[in-house]
Amino acid sequence: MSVRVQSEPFDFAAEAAGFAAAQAGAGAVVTFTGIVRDTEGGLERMEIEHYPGMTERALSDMAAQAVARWSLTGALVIHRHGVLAPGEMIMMVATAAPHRADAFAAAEFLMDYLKSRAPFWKKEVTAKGTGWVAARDEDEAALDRW
Amino acid sequence: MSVRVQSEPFDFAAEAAGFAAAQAGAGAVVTFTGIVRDTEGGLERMEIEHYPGMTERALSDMAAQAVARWSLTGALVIHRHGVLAPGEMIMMVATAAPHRADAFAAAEFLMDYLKSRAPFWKKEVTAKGTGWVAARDEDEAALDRW
Amino acid sequence: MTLDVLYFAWVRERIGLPREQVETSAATVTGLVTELRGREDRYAAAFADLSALRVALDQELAEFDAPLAGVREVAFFPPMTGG
Amino acid sequence: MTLDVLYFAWVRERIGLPREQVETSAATVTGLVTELRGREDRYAAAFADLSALRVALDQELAEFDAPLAGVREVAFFPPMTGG
Repeated sequence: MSVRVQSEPFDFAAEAAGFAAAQAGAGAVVTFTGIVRDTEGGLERMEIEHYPGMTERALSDMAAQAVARWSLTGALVIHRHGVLAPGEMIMMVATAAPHRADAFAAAEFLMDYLKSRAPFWKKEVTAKGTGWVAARDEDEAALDRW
Repeated sequence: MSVRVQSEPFDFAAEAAGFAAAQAGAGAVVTFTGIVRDTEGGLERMEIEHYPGMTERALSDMAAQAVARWSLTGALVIHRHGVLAPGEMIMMVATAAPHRADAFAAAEFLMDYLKSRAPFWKKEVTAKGTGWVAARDEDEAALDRW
Repeated sequence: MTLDVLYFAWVRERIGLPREQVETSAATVTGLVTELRGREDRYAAAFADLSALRVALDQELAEFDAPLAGVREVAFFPPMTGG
Repeated sequence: MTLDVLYFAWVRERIGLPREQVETSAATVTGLVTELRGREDRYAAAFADLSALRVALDQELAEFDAPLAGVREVAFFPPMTGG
């Protein structure tokens, strides 16, 4: 179980390969990657603020919950903060388990919690101005299934 | 949408990174990787037989269904056949979408169909003998949710 | 009519060959299975329990009561175990 | 008691600073919010709609009616948008 919060880019391919290679007994590895998306056109950059200390604590707690709830051989969460350009990877989650249902469920659980319970805030800077990304009702609702 | 059936190993990390980089407009990329697992201990190798022609057709049909059903920017399926050692990667699926729910659902759909509707058969060769892997009832039942 | 009949996994092993041409006048898959069962013990053994088998007609999954009219390739195999 | 009070995202921008020390005798978060609102317009603006805010006590999410006894760090911020 590994959690990293960093401003530097991460190498998704190397992280995913390293994670998969380290999973003894796993038959299934699921990864999720979030990418800065230019939804409206004209996005210059995304700025991600976080709450140092609480972030690491919240992510570690989520990962521990996932490990306790599903039969996992491992879980990895990496989340960036700071300034990101469109197309850059914001974060990744990886889970590994003997069976695919556990790996999928744990990855979705981690993503749902990460969206609404980890202290990150996204701000979009476009040619027209800047604005904080609003939380989506469906992200909050997604937590109900766990 | 890309489907490959091959006996050679594939480079999961490179495939996943290449796939992610090619997804214009995607905010979410999900990958699934299946790994040869030595469940009982003593597995020497796994031999995967398939039905050339029907395999490609079935996988392409599944990928087309996924693209029709969810809002995806792309989908990738790679499946190996032939002789594999424990720890080797059997197959991978990657999906990309503007939103994570679509990417997750499409990846799970592809996996469920691939398990029970793509003409692959696994044989395990152990020190004690050889045996065809039996289909699991829960894999067949998993199709009901789609 | 002449059909290409293919066998996979333990069906192939039990029958002892991966494919063969079969001359038949069977109207359905079940009819074809009945003919094959009557050939030799190894066929009877392979087709003993149809619930353990799946069939594809021209590379599409089908039911055992499906008609064979117009079909060129029939494949018999156990439930698939991909992924 | 003296609390470290932290602000994030638009709460930080509206109030104009990321953190400050606050001397308070408020029993709950709501009591603290009432005191802060009374300070200046920028605080009143930031805390105008509590349904748009979240609070963490010592880095754990909490409710607005939670007691402040024993707490050292209080953080106010909008709903989180990670991932």
